Amino acid sequence: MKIGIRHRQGITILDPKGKITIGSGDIALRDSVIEALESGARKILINLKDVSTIDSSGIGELVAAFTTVTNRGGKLKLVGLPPKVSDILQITQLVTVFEVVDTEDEAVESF
Amino acid sequence: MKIGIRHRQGITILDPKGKITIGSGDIALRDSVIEALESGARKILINLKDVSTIDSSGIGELVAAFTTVTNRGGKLKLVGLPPKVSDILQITQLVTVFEVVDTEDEAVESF
Amino acid sequence: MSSRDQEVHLALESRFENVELVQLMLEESLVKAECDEDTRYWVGIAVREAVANAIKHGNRQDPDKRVEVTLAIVDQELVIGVTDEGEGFDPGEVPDPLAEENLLKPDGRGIFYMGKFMDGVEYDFQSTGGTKVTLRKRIVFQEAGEKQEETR
Amino acid sequence: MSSRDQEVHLALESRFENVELVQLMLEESLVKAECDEDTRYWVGIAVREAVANAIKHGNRQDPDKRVEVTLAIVDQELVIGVTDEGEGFDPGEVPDPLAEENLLKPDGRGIFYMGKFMDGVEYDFQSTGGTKVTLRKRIVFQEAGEKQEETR
Ligand SMILES: Nc1ncnc2c1ncn2[C@@H]1O[C@H](COP(=O)(O)OP(=O)(O)O)[C@@H](O)[C@H]1O
Ligand SMILES: Nc1ncnc2c1ncn2[C@@H]1O[C@H](COP(=O)(O)OP(=O)(O)O)[C@@H](O)[C@H]1O
Repeated sequence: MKIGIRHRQGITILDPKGKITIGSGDIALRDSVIEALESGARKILINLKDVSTIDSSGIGELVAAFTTVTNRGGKLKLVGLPPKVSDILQITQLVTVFEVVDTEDEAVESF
Repeated sequence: MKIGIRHRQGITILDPKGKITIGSGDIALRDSVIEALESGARKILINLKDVSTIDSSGIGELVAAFTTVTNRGGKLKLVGLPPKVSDILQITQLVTVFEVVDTEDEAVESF
Repeated sequence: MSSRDQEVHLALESRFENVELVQLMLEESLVKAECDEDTRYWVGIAVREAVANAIKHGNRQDPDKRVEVTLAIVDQELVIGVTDEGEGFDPGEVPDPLAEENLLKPDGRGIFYMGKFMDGVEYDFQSTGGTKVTLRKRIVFQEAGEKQEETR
Repeated sequence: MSSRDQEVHLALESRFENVELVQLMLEESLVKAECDEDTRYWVGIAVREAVANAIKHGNRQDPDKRVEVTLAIVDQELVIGVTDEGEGFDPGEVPDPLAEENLLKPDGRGIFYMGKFMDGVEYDFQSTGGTKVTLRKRIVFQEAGEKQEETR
């Protein structure tokens, strides 16, 4: 798994690609969220559009990222959910926890 | 495995695609050679350019095709050998048996 | 026995990369069985969870312990068995991941996903130690007509 | 034990489609071991021949008989074992496919290919019947530099 990092109007955007699954991708996601926080980012947007598969470990990392960012006074939002990733968040009732936005533009305005 | 059939200046050209391997492709190749012979073809060219893998069963089918076509007074030639298919014919010293030509044009002229 | 029936056994080392191997075999078997894409996807997630649990909680990533996977398609039912050499656990004690107080926990969703995506999830504990989980799913075969539907 | 070491066991029904499964696992394992593409290709052919022989000559496609495949990478050597439940044969009696009189025979090239593409091919016959063939190949790992070379 590769995670790209972009910056846009004060927002740090993470672009994970491929699988966020146990042993590959889950740790990478955690690391890049921590890195972003340490370099001072407080508005973090994860764009999931290129994520093909996410398992419970990957979901767990999203939840952990949410908690960490919130605890540090930041905000974490999700955008670009592929239908199956959206389904899997829905099933575990995490759509209520995460702030999920429809487009990057919307995210940029809403932070 | 799929085998296309074309006709060009009195020559029947077979275009197998994919794997000619045991249980898939080997029988298909045999069938299309027999079919070509039965519909009167005597100049048969097999273009192997889209064949990714050939195993000993596939090689066996090529040899059987060669024998059958020759026995019925026809000619069988091969063209478009990918490097690895060429290697595998070479290793079993079958390049001496088959007439292998470099291009379809050359084949058309040489029949 | 229908021509779609299949059975495959796998014995794997306790490493997370091997989740990919199982997924690969499963995908190949389900494609061969003409199972539709959505089912393949969700069953794939459930099987990932089962194998990941066997490696992580069962064998605790001990390279000397094996995970055994049996993959069978019999009479249109997919049956997957995943066995580890761990110490077992009490499935009745596993907390509900949908409970308010668990919603923000980073783990505890694997078995829940298995239950959601499969028709049946059954735990057996061997007398010699070790956990076996059996996942079941009726397979919807794609008919020629349905396939066309999809590509429309 | 290097991090490239791996071991996988497979038990398969005697159907030719399962040659593809073995090939798939092999490819996955060799890619993970960073084996170069040419080696992967030729080892793939050799393993196909071994599994095909086990299904065809060993188990005679009897669906109740299994083919067992062990795939291990240890100290940069790939070792593949293919075991069937057949009656065995005498490898010394297998005719040379390069002999003039055999050149136009449609079969008899499988074991020859195995020998060409692998470093070692060894037959063992179990006392209970059944043939085990062990294929060995030293693996050339691709280094980062070589990979760049390839994409140039
Ligand atoms: N194969 C297993 N062996 C031992 N314990 C297991 C096994 N599978 C699951 N468990 C136990 O059940 C709990 C819940 O598993 P699961 O729902 O998959 O969530 P998670 O793996 O994220 O903890 C695990 O934390 C573990 O204690
Ligand atoms: N696993 C096996 N069990 C029994 N006989 C075998 C086995 N493998 C090979 N043989 C015998 O060795 C012969 C040569 O095998 P091979 O070189 O692979 O060519 P082919 O399979 O085309 O005949 C076979 O025809 C068969 O008689």
